[in-house]
Amino acid sequence: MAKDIRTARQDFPILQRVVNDRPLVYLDNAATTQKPQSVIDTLTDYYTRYNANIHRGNYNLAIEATNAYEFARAKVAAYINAKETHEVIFTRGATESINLVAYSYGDAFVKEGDEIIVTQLEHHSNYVPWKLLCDRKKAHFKVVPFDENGDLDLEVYRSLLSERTRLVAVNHISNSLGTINPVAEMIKLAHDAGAVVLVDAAQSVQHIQHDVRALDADFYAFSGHKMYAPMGVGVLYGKEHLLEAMPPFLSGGEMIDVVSPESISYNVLPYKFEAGTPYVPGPIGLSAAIDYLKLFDEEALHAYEDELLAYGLAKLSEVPGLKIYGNPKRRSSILPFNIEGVQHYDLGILLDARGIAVRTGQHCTQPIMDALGIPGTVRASLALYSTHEDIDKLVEGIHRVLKLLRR
Amino acid sequence: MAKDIRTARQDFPILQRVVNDRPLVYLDNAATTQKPQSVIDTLTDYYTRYNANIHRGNYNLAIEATNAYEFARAKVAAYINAKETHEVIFTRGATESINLVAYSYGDAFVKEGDEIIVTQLEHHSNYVPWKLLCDRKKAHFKVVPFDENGDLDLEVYRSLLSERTRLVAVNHISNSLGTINPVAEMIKLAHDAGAVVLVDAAQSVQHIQHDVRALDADFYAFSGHKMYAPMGVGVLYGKEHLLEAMPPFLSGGEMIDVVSPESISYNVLPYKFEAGTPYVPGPIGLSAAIDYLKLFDEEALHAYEDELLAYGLAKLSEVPGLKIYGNPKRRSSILPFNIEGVQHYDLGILLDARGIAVRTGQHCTQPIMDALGIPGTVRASLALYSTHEDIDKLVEGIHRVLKLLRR
Amino acid sequence: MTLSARKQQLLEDFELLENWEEKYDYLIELGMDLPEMPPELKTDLNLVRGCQSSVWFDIRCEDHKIIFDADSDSLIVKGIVAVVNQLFNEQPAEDVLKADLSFFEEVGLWQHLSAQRGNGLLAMIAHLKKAATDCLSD
Amino acid sequence: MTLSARKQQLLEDFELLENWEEKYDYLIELGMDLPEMPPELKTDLNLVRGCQSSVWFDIRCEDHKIIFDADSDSLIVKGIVAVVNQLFNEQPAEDVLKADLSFFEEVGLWQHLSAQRGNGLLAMIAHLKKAATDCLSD
Ligand SMILES: Cc1ncc(COP(=O)(O)O)c(C=O)c1O
Ligand SMILES: Cc1ncc(COP(=O)(O)O)c(C=O)c1O
Repeated sequence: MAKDIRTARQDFPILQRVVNDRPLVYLDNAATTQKPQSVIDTLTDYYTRYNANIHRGNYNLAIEATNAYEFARAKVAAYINAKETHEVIFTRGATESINLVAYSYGDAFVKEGDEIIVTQLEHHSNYVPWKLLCDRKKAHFKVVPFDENGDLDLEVYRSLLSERTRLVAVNHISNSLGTINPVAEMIKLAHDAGAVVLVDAAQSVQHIQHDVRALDADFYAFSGHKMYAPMGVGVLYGKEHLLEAMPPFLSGGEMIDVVSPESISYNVLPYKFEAGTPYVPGPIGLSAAIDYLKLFDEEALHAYEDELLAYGLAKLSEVPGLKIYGNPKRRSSILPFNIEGVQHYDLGILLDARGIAVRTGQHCTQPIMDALGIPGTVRASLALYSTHEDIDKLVEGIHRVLKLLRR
Repeated sequence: MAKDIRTARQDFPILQRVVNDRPLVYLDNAATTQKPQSVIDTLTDYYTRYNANIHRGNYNLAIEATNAYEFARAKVAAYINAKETHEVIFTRGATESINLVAYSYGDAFVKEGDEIIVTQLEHHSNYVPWKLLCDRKKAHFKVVPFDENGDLDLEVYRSLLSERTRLVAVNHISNSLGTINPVAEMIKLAHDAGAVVLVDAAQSVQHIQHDVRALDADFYAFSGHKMYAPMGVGVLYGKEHLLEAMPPFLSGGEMIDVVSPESISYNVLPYKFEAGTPYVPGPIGLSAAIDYLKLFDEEALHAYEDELLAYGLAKLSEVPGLKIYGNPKRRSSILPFNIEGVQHYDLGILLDARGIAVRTGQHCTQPIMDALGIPGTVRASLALYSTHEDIDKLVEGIHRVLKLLRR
Repeated sequence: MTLSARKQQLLEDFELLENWEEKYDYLIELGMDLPEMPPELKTDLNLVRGCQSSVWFDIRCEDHKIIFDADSDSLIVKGIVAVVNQLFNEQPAEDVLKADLSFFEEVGLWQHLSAQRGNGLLAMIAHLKKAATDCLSD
Repeated sequence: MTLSARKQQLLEDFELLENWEEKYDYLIELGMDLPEMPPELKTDLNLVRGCQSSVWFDIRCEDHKIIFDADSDSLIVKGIVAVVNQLFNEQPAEDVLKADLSFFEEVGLWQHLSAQRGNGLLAMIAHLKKAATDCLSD
């Protein structure tokens, strides 16, 4: 039987913490999520029982570690419904995954005069690498704007696509506004134009659909630390034929087949892209996080998160002077707002003094803030262990803070 | 009072393990070291108490995590005697550190016709990135050979240096032969020729001198996992003026100052080179490993490791038909050998069946194996918790295995 | 008041504060007592980079002393500005340059405020030190 | 012997072995029973890449069957080669292609041997499957 979502909280030891004399209310889940005990235990178990350098070792510890690492790859591949296990490359996080594609695919296949399309909703990590690639290659950098609801302007997107479009980079969910972008549709349009698409799934893989084949994504990037897994591990999925055609990115141990001063040949996928000793327990911890997620019924989980978001939006709207940013067709887990006459930094700091952790600022999305004409927002963001009580405490906290600030 | 080295073993829980019905004898420390309980506890404590995304968060958890992360940077800077804390960049490991320099420094400052010098003693991670850089830039790739003792041929090195030499990449200790290379001298010669030097300290930072200013190293790269720290964290040290002059490598969150479709400006050092959410507990764990190392008197530690190596060399030499590779002027912690008529793989596998973990193969140093004209070696490598008993068990194991193989 | 007297006063005030809510409350009060900066001085040139809020410093150099007006649109940051003002305004440029930040440490603000990039404390101090250097080299 | 009889025999043999030392010992014995490959067949072309030891496979295709000689300079790897020989030699290419590797799993060798890159088990099987494909498409 599936696990009851209301029991999730007790699996996360950090949520028992007291901060500034009050129980922690953690609402910065879009920045990073907390880890269940089972994930923490997986790391301890690794270092206590079978820590070893993998792949090249022919002894027991190394075999156990290699098997766990490669089993984790298969687990991730299944989770995102990849066709082949070796289409899953382990990285440090979404940022490294995206850079890998921008350097390896980009430098090999993007030429002068080509076009790259990103959106105005991107995190810097899915914006800057493409801008720099365009600068290196004298390619054109095109940005799809969003409208007053925070939805992408698909008309503009359509008009930007052409046979010169080499690659489209788009997030599935905006970390700043929570917009769920119509990536399946965007991918279809891009493919019709002959372009490949990288989906930045950093905010979506843990909240909504995560099926790379249903999306028909060419590349798919995400971070473990935002999906209850350890920090320092991320994933790049790529279709086999694309990864095969790409030159290596980082080089060194592990990714090599033959080396001599004259010539170098490379190992097969996925090792070609995993140079150096990998962060072995990272993927193993990610696998444990996926196991944890699978304890729940996925539909029930999504329904719970959706209902909680709606509750949060409704409750916050009741606060006088509070403005919520965006009203997209579909939104996930993100509550971005400001309050009239109050600096977002002041609000965040004073909420923290009451044990409530939210994020304030630009959220690594300056293009969004520029479009909205604001210096930043307060952002509360939800995870599966978030509760109605968290929202109530946030709203109550805001009322108290406003009294302090409007003296 | 300094901690007694003979008590080290009990701090490493994995060393209590039983493998194939026998207590584990772990002699693959050059591949990765085991972790003391204090390092494991540091990770657990992080995830249980103050896991958060750093730098941008204005709440308590994020502040604790940021302080611990930046404190770790200061700890590492002090450990390697860097002048400035921001000269320490955190990476995944030595391989990423070296690639960062090869891409960022290399692509910006190496031109057609320039020369890069490496040595025949390098690990692939300090060989392939330079070879590929030379290929990208039409620069010349020069290799300093080693002699029959496994010492670098400094005459050849001198003759290769010229005003066309842009960079020299050399390891302080060879992971395959254990040679301690005269890097201080080599750096002086390189500087006289106007070249910068990258020292691959992956095998040295935990065993011998680790003072970047005494060496006058321009770049210095190493991995945490080989010095009792968690996997997945490494360091690139670079002199401030070099790092300042270098363009960023990976791009995305964290390393950005201002972003617009027209222009991008970068954050200051060290953040310029740390794109994306870092592996926060990695450096914190590395800091704990340095604390652990500092419990010992460093000279006593080195003396212990040297004596143990000498003991190992002597004991192994007594095995009939056993050949130890190299006889360098100074050697550290590495015992590379083969036995006449025995395949290295067979020896390694059968030792493992007796609970003894050694490495067999090329050790990511094909140029060394090619120079020696052998397909690979058996390699036993030592750490501070290694003991005379480990060596005795290895030698006894070899005798047993030989009986099995020479039936 | 001399610098040390000002410091002493601040130290005593902060010592009475029990938790972060009270400390921030006090910072806000300090900020409110700081006169507003004339809008014409809130120029891009005077803007200190590296804060989530806007912070302006208009700095002059007189007799090798650092003299400034400062302001912020954040109440808490304006409180930090007020502390910086009490510590450094009208001080010899040399002292500003040498200033270790032990004061912030003593009142328990340093670790907390310096780890938050949002408040710009580090940026403000870097800004002042740069002005002090310029002042000395004039 | 039929393939299933061969499998059965091997399974029974391995079942008697208590630990890794005994399993390797048995593999070595199996390897020793395998005839040596004529040196002229140990060509670069017949060398299987991806092993720490040298492994040679000389494969022919007859009547849509896969027929091979194989050898290795490692005694243990030669034992693995012997198992592969017992399972796949003179088998229809179709069967070789379809072969799941459950046999190795059943005798408890799979996880252990496949994680070691050094023995080339994965490379050998990939090599055989490629030959089987070629054999069928001829
Ligand atoms: C001398 C040397 N350099 C570089 C490396 C690469 O280190 P890592 O695999 O941790 O990136 C190693 C370790 O394998 C090494 O021994
Ligand atoms: C939408 C989006 N893309 C990319 C990233 C970058 O992820 P990371 O910092 O883990 O590399 C983030 C998270 O900060 C994000 O929210």
